[in-house]
Amino acid sequence: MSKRIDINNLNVYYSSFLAVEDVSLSIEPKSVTAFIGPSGCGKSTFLRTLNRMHEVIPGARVEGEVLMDGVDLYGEDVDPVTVRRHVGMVFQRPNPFPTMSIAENVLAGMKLNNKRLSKSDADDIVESALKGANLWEEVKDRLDKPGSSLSGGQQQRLCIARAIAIKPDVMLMDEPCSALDPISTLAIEDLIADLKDQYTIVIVTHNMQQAARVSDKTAFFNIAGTGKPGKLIEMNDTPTMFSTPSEKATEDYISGRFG
Amino acid sequence: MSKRIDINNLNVYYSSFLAVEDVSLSIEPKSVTAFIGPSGCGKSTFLRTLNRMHEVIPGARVEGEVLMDGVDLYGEDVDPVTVRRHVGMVFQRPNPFPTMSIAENVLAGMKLNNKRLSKSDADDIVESALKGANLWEEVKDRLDKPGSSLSGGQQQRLCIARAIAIKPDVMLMDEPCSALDPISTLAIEDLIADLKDQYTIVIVTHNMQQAARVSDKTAFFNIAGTGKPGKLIEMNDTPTMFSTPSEKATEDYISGRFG
Amino acid sequence: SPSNEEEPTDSSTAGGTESDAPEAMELSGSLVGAGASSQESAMEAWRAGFQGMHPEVTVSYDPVGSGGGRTQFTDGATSFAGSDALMDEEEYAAAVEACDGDMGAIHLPLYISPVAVIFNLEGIDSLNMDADTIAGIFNGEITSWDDAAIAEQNPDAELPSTPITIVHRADESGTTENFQDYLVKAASNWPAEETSGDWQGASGESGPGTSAVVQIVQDNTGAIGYADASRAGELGTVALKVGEEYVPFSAEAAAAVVDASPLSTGANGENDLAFELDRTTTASGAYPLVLVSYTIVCQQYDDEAERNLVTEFVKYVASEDGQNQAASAAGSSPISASLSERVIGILDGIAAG
Amino acid sequence: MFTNQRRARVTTTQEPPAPQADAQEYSTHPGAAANRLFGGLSAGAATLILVTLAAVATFLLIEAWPAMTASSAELSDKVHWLGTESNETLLATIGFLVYGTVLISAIALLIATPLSIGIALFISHYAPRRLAQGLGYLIDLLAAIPSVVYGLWGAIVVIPVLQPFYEFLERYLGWIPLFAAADDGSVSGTGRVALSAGIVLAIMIIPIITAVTREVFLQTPTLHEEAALAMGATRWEMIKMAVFPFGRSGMIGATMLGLGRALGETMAVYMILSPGLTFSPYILQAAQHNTIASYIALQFPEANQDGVSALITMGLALFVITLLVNMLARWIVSRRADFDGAN
Amino acid sequence: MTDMTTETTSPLGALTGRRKFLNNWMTAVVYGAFILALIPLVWLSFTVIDRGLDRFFVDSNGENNFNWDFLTQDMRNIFGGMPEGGIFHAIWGTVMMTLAATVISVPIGLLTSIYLVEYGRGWLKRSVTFFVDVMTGIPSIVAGLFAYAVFAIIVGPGTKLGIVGAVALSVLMIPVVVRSSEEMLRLVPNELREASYALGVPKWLTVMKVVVRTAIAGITTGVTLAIARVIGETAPLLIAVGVADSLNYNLFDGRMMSLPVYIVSEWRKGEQPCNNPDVACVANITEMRAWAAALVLILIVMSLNLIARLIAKYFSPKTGR
Ligand SMILES: Nc1ncnc2c1ncn2[C@@H]1O[C@H](COP(=O)(O)OP(=O)(O)OP(=O)(O)O)[C@@H](O)[C@H]1O
Ligand SMILES: Nc1ncnc2c1ncn2[C@@H]1O[C@H](COP(=O)(O)OP(=O)(O)OP(=O)(O)O)[C@@H](O)[C@H]1O
Ligand SMILES: [Mg+2]
Ligand SMILES: [Mg+2]
Repeated sequence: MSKRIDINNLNVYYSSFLAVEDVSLSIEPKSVTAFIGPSGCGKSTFLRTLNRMHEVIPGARVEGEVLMDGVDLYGEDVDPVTVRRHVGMVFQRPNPFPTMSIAENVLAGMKLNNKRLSKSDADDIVESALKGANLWEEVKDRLDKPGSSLSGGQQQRLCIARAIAIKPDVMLMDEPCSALDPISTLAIEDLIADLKDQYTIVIVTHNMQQAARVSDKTAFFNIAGTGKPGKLIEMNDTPTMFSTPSEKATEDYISGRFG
Repeated sequence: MSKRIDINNLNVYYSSFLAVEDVSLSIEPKSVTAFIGPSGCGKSTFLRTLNRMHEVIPGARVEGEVLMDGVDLYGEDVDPVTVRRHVGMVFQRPNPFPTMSIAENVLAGMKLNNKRLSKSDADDIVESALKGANLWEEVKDRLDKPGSSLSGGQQQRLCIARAIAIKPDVMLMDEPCSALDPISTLAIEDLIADLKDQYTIVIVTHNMQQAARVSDKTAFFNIAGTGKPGKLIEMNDTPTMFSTPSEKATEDYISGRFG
Repeated sequence: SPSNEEEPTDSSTAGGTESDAPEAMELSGSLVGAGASSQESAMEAWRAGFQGMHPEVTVSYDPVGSGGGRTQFTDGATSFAGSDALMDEEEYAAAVEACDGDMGAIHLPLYISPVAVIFNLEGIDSLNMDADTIAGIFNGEITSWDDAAIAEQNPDAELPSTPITIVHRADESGTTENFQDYLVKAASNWPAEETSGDWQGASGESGPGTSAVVQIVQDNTGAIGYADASRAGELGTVALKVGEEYVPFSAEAAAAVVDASPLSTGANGENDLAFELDRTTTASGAYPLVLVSYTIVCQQYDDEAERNLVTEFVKYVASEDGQNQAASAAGSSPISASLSERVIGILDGIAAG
Repeated sequence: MFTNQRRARVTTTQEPPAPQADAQEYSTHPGAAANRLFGGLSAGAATLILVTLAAVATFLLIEAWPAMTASSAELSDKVHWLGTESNETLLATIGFLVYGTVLISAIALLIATPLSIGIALFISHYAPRRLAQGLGYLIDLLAAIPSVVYGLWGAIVVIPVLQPFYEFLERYLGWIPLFAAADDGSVSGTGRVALSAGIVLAIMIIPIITAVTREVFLQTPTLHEEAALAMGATRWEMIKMAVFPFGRSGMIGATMLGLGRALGETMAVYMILSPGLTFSPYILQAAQHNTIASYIALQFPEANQDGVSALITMGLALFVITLLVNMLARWIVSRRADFDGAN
Repeated sequence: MTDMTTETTSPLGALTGRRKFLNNWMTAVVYGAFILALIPLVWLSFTVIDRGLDRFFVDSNGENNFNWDFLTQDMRNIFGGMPEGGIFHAIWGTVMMTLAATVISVPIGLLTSIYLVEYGRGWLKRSVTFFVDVMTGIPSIVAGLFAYAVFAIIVGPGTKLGIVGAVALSVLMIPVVVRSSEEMLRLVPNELREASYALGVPKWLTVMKVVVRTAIAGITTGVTLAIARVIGETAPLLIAVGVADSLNYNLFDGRMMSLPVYIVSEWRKGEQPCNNPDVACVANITEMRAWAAALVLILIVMSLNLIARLIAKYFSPKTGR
């Protein structure tokens, strides 16, 4: 599990619009990396290039390299479908499949590769994934209820369980807590702290306190104005970023001067 | 213009769900009052009771008193339509009418009510409202362009212009900057500072820095957990709230311990 | 004719006034009729011809069907009706009510059309058959073209072993009614005892309207059906056994059977030319498989203008000119000269007032 | 919200107490009556729909009543296409027709549904965006082609082309009763059979079903599609996971819309089918089936008053069938509402 | 299943053959379905254009010359295989009856959808929603029977007028208008309603001037499509209006012709006997007329669709970017 990612000179486009310009950075295995920055600066866009979800949008394309343990994810022989098996993703709004039960949601990814899953194997996977997502205790008595019957925070943890059930190497999270209440937020943050023992985690957040609490490294993106591309301003260890940022823009942003 | 509001023991319901419990507070005229608190604690819900927008939602209702200069807005003889002419509102996402030009948007309060305006009166109103909203310079050459052709921040100021064009006594703002970029945010904050000379302003914000910057008084709402009602924890002068809050919860929230 | 000397009157039913230049027979107004769809094509020709002579006149004819036509006529909604079948007693009585005065209504046989039994066999234009053979085919007993019953009567024809496909009308129609009436009366082996406008034989292919039937026969080798003779086109047709000879359909042969037939026993006086068609006639040169569609008119019209419109129009229909027009447009058989004269005489006697 | 009464009280109060005077500032706005009137008007229009529907049912019942209540002997006396024998009575005729209607519509639906879903998927998830827009427009246009044109085309152009294919079907699949030949060993030589009617109806309803399903597929939340893709699903797996479950009720609705069209279609069947009245399963033989609508169109022109009454009874039966189909669809959709993707 | 595809040696591991195969196979099936369905539709369009043009190449002498007579003539005094005869009266009949149906349906339909979206509550809303669905399913011939029965009872048996047809068509049209307008009204974001309420605008003005105004593009499109839906109806008109051969502008007096009914009645006439060599006669003129009328009908429907799109474009809220 858990791999390192090196991004070299990545430009990300929506058709002809350059949304993110010339980003190079490295993400360490078994660590939490946080992306912060004002709205529209391209955090989500950049994050989605890491598991090739970006190209799902018509007209969207990428220039540059994304190396995962040295393999270029955008290489010729690489099938995006396999990339996404290795790099899981959790979205801003929890999105369990509404037609599936809780257990089916967890198994959704598994079932793709392994049609004939024995009942006991399936049960094991459900249990371990839900335990990994800190959700087991709350739902173990109603695994056959629809996933949409859970609260927002529970749904988000269900999505995390669904993502870890396929045992990815990297986990991307795009503002996983922004639709949640404070209590659920705490639960997810605790979970992230647990998960980093096994996974490489990249998290986008709007909440500086959250970034400070959960991440080992922080990358700050900014944008010069609408229509301009987003850029990586600086990346550093989180404590350093929040105490002594090297850029003025970072300091302004972190101190709440704008945003 | 500009009136004081006293709220006594207000309970706010969605059908049978008690969303906000037993709030009593007073809002001073010609001041900015900020409501802060974690997501879902009922800030928006409470704000909307102040101009009877709450009851637009089917099944929604209110118990208690909202006195505006002594008149109960929920009194028997009071027509919500008239209340809303006295208490203007600006929403989280800018929502100019897409079928109207910039000028028509400003005049919407009159036009939609079938008021007949002479051309010169109309022009005067448009100009003064747009000036009041700090937007005149930017749009005076394209008043007949659709309102939706403006940038997000301009649209939000257009909505403010639309609200002040009907000369309300009180102005409610529900997270007016949360959909805006940093530059637009600054413009709106400056505008609020200007407006408080004439209006009683109530603003909901997620951004503590913003509350600190623009408000005279701050009220902190909190919620014990999902399904529980939101409550007013404490209200005080803004500097006092941010330096020496009297409640532990307030301190936790402000210091970023959660949210 | 006296009708043209009348003063113009305002009429509600005929909806028009007559000009006061009698000699030129200038008519105006609108004349409304409804009834059998079999007459539709002929009626189009007649209306066109008549309207050409009298530009101020509009004749309309609604092909609602014989039953509907009679009903509308006896309800007083129309001035004349077209019908493939005779009125029954009730309708005669209702007609007395509807026609002003107590002379009631009469039938005039103005559209005579032979019905051809058409078939599609390569290289064969005509076949001889007696009524029993036709009934045998259409009730499903004879299923192959080389059946002995057919072969016996057609020693010269090279009959293939193709199976027979029966084609009939899917909707209720006068053509079907007359075809089946022929089989009921002339054949010994037709299952039904009463004539009906609905198909009673073996089920086969069917389509709505004559053209659909012709189309189906045209498209299918081995198919046999019945249709207005005018629509037979290139298809093979059957010569019927009448007496000892085989008579192919022709205009004259069709008209002949009408002349040879007695009047119905229920007829309303001598002016009512309601024929009881003699399907079993042995008269030489008669073709008994005909469809006679009547024009039903009142013996008396209250309204002068209406009377004039009806009589002038129907006279035109009965005239040689009118009959030829229909023959060319719809392929009907012109009525004989004597019948034509008789009809015109009857029309001249229709009263007004 | 505010009655006239209240307004009257406020305006006639001579000396209101101090706070009351202020309250007047917030009292009824001008035009409150118009507000109420408008609300009433729209509720009235809605009620009118109920009234219309009740009227449809009532008028049909009134007109059908004579035929429904007459004894079969009495009725067959007046309406000669109805006989006295047990398989010729009005009820039996309706039975045959209901069977024929359902059979032909079922054929149409069986052919049209999978194809429509295929096209809809092609447009929503496979075709390049530019092309998809054009195709969407094309499908909308085809949905608007009048059914009489389909009938004309079916009767004159299509059937002759289909007939040889039927012989082929009979030769190789004739052991299935559905495709069995008549006693003389051949299928209809004209192709004017239930299968033809079914096929032409299918072609007719494909654009309708496609248009609706396409809209539904396009509305699948990106959230769910991306959830599936992010899990490493292929395109087809994503469709199975996210698109179909979400569009399930929409697809059922679209199918029912198509079925409704097929059930009620008159002219196409009228022009294409050699009708007959039996309960036979043979869809390659002529004179076996007919639909209610086509039967009405066939008999209406020459029908007398009692005949019309009998035909209206059949119309009522058709109305009831479509009502049942609608209710069934609703029931299917609501059955798993808990798990419904549209929630 | 075994591996069905040649696999590339992906550094991250490849898809199992079964999944890849299924994915490719389903792609093929979807493309196949699309092409299969396209065949009849293209075939139909081609046939109608090809055969529909024939009539325009027959002049009044039966010669092969292009002319527009078909659009300017009616069927008065046309019989047999006469090479003339057109659809002027049928176009007008179609236009008049469809227009009347629209005038009846749109106010009722629009108000009902407003009720459902803005006011509806409780059992009335539920039953209206349900019965609008039921009404969508009314077979067109039943609608014709209904209109016929209503006028038979009120005016007298056998009443066949343009307005009877219009009533039948509006029974078919109302539910379509309700459904599409309802959908469009629902698409109007709540925030616009709230913006209006917050300005002290009463509900009905909000509905009329904000909600309906914003949705007007969609509503007009819906109405136009509803018109397209009923303009091709045949069976109800056959029953409720009958046939006519010349122009009639009066919906309340006499029968009217319409294009779909014209098509059927010409088709029913079939091949005409041409046995008088002195008169110009075209045996299959009726079939030509039927196809030509079908072509014109389709063109009308298509231009309605086009107009709907243009209207939608014109009225739709300007985004300005
Ligand atoms: N599907 C798309 N097509 C075209 N442009 C897009 C698309 N999605 C995003 N963009 C543009 O790309 C830029 C970056 O957007 P992105 O969503 O990545 O920002 P973000 O930093 O995630 O913002 P937020 O904090 O609001 O989520 C923005 O200018 C945005 O308008
Ligand atoms: N229309 C509604 N119907 C029922 N419950 C609602 C509705 N809107 C909000 N609520 C509930 O009322 C509570 C308060 O919601 P409210 O939107 O007022 O919170 P808030 O403090 O404004 O949150 P945020 O910061 O996310 O805007 C929440 O529990 C919410 O789920
Ligand atoms: Mg984002
Ligand atoms: Mg809020």
